Amino acid sequence: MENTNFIMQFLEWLMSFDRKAVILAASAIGAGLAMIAGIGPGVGQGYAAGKGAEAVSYNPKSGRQATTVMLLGAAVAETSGILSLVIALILLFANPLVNLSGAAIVVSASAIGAGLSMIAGIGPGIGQGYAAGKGTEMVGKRPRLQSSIIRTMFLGQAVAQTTGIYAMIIALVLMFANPLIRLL
Amino acid sequence: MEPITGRALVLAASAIGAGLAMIAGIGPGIGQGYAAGKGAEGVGRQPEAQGDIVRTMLLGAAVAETTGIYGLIVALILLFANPLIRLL
Amino acid sequence: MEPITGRALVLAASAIGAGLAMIAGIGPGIGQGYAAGKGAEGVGRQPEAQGDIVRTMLLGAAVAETTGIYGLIVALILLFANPLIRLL
Amino acid sequence: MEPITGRALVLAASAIGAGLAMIAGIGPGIGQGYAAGKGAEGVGRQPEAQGDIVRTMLLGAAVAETTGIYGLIVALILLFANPLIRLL
Amino acid sequence: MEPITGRALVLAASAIGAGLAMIAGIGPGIGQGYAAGKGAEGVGRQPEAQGDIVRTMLLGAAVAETTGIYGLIVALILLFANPLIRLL
Amino acid sequence: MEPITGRALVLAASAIGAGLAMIAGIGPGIGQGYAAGKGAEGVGRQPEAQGDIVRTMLLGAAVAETTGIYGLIVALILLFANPLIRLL
Amino acid sequence: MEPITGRALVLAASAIGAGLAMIAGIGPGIGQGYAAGKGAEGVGRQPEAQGDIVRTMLLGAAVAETTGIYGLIVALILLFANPLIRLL
Amino acid sequence: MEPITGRALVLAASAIGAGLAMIAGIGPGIGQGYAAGKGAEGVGRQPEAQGDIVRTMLLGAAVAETTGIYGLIVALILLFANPLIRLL
Amino acid sequence: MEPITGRALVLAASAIGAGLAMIAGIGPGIGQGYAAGKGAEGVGRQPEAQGDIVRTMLLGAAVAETTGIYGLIVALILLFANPLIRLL
Amino acid sequence: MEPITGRALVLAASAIGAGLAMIAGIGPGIGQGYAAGKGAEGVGRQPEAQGDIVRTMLLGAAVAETTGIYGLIVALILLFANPLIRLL
Ligand code: NA
Ligand code: NA
Ligand code: NA
Ligand code: NA
Ligand code: NA
Ligand code: NA
Ligand code: NA
Ligand code: NA
Ligand code: NA
Ligand code: NA
Repeated sequence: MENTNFIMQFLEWLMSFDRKAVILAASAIGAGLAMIAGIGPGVGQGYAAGKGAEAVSYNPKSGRQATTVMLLGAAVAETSGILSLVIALILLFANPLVNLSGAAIVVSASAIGAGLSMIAGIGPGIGQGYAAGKGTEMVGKRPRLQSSIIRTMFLGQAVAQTTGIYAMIIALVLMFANPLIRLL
Repeated sequence: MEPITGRALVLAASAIGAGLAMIAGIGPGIGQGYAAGKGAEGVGRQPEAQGDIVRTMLLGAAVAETTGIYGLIVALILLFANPLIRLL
Repeated sequence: MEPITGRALVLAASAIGAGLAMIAGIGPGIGQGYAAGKGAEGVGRQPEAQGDIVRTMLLGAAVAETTGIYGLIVALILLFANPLIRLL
Repeated sequence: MEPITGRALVLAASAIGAGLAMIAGIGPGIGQGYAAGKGAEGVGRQPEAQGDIVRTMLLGAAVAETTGIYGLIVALILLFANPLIRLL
Repeated sequence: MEPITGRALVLAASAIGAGLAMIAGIGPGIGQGYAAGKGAEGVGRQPEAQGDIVRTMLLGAAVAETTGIYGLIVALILLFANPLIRLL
Repeated sequence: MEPITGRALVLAASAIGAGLAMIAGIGPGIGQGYAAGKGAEGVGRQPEAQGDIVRTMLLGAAVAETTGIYGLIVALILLFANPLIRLL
Repeated sequence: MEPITGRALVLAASAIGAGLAMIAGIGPGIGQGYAAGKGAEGVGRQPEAQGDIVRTMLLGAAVAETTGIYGLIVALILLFANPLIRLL
Repeated sequence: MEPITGRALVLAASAIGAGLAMIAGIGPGIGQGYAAGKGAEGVGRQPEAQGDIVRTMLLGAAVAETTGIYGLIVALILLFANPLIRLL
Repeated sequence: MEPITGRALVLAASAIGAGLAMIAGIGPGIGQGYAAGKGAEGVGRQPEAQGDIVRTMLLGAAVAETTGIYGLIVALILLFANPLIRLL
Repeated sequence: MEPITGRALVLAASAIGAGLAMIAGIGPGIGQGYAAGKGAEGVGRQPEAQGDIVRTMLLGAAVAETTGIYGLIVALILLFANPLIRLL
């Protein structure tokens, strides 16, 4: 039966493939999407780096201390980049979806959805990096206040992480505890 | 060769919709991080006002969280209480 | 073998549309976070004006929330009161 | 057995178009949040000018809202007064 | 059994095109919000120049609105005066 | 029973292309809004230089408008003087 | 009954490619607007250097325009001198 | 009745790839515009250093142009010297 | 007439996934450029601290590079050591 | 009648992947432009340190270029040394 409907033609074409192939293809795209989160730490840590260089130029004496704060803050800002990398590597090397039963299209879309979700990590990456930079700047200026500055910085960074955590939870749910295939 | 059902199509789109909704999380992440930085700066400049500064920072950050939560809620609805498949 | 109906296609697209609409939440997240930072900075500098500062910050943040709410409303309409399937 | 019709395709695309239109809301969210921050800062510095500051902030924020409203209107047209299906 | 026609395809794409065009609204939203913040700051600092400040802010904001309007016009053309279906 | 023709496909893609081209408008919106804010700030600080400030702001904003106009022109070409369907 | 040809597919993709290329215009719009703001600020502060300021602003803006022009050229090539269909 | 060939599919994807590559142009546009603004500001403040300022601005802007040129080159390769169709 | 295999589908998606992963490179580019600007500024301020300033700038930039490297690694895995096709 | 082969699908996806990879170029463009602006500012303020400033600016900009180069390399691999088609 020739179908004149191009949507049905496309879906039938997609379903003409081995089910594993469709899921793995979607996983490749999902892994790529997840990596986009890396924009965040890149921007944020670069800001911290600039503030570090600035702090050293203003107060060469407290430069070492400021650089330490820069590295601490930047380490926190790395979180979303690492989380995204982990999700991508799971999709590539320990794909939990490929052996999942249920409609292939739902499982495939879950891989892409997981990747999309991780893009949220851009936010915490930029924000925490900004906080790192400001912490660095202030420790350079007032080294004696280091502990209260760092404590405020970490507290704020923790708050800024939440949406990245939400995104990871959604990605993990889609990959490991998919509620959609139960609805099929 | 398993055919695609309408139910499967809706659920597949729900998985992608859930992922898209989470992208909202970029905003609170950037904004709250800015607040964190300004808080750390303020505490360094006026250590005596630390309590007020941190409280204002957290209040403002709570406000900035909402749209990230909205995105999470829509994603959870799509995943766990999908109202669309009931309309099929 | 139940084929895909037009109804299923519209509901699937609604799931994606709902996800897209939530992306608007990036804006209020960034903007309100900026306001939080400026509020914390101001409270540190003029603790005596804390009330005015926080009130202005919250007023401005309420204004900045609206487009995030619009996105949420459109998403909820698509999910719970879908007007498109009635047009089929 | 109701197949996918042209009508269904247009309505499905309308759901996605409505979601896309809401993304405009990122702009007013960021911009008005910036205004909120500057307003809070100004009120802290010149409490005596609070009225003028807040009024200017709100006036400017109203101007910044327009493109978010345009997006909302286009989305509501697509959802509730779809002119495209009349052209089928 | 009515298949999807070319007309339906063009109209569906027009719905998505209209949604995409509205995304331009991000720009004026951010820019005008920046102007609002700077206006509020300026009015707080030089209340005596309020008239000039607000007038310049609004003039600049009007200029910044144009590309948002262009996007709206293209969306309205696609929705209400679609020139493409006449070319079919 | 009129199937989808190549002509319909090109016109549908043109609708999406027109929508994409309008996204360029984000840039001038942000940039000109920045100029508006700086202009308002400057006029508040140096009211005696208002003429020069506003003239420079508008000159710079005119330069910043061009890529938004390019996007509009490409969209209008796709909608009203589509050169692609002549190549079919 | 004219089916979709390869020629039509290439031309359809060219319409979308042309729209995508215009998105480059976001950059010059933001950058040149920043230059406009800095120029207006500078002219207000050093009116005696207006000539130098404006000339530097325009020179820098001309440099910032190039990638927007590249995008326009690629779009016009796709629309008016499509080299891809000759390869079919 | 000429069906869609693999050659046509590759050429269509090349049109979209060329459009995507041009999006890189956002970066140099923003960056060089920032340099233009800083250059104009600097020239207003230190007119005697105009030569050095402009030369540094242009040198830095040349460096910032490269990724926009890379995008243009990849687009031109896809359009005029497509290496992929030779692999078919 | 060789039909498209599942292997081909996975490899095609891998090409797109590799391209998407590279987009992460936007971040380090912006951030390291900011560090470069601040480093240059700092060196102008305290030329005698040049060594320390540049070392801090490079250390921070190295940290900012990592997510760009992650993206590159995922892309190279998809292109040269594709683990997905082994699962077929 | 040559149908679409798996080879053609992989090559088409490679064209799109190459275009996507170039988007990374946004980052270095913004970052290096920021460095250019800061360099020009610094040279205007401390002309005697011009050599150190420009050298630091260029060193930092070189570091900021890398992710743009990574994107270019991945694109060139996809276009000229496609490893995926060898896996078919
Ligand atoms: Na958060
Ligand atoms: Na909020
Ligand atoms: Na609002
Ligand atoms: Na507006
Ligand atoms: Na404008
Ligand atoms: Na321009
Ligand atoms: Na340029
Ligand atoms: Na460059
Ligand atoms: Na990093
Ligand atoms: Na780099």
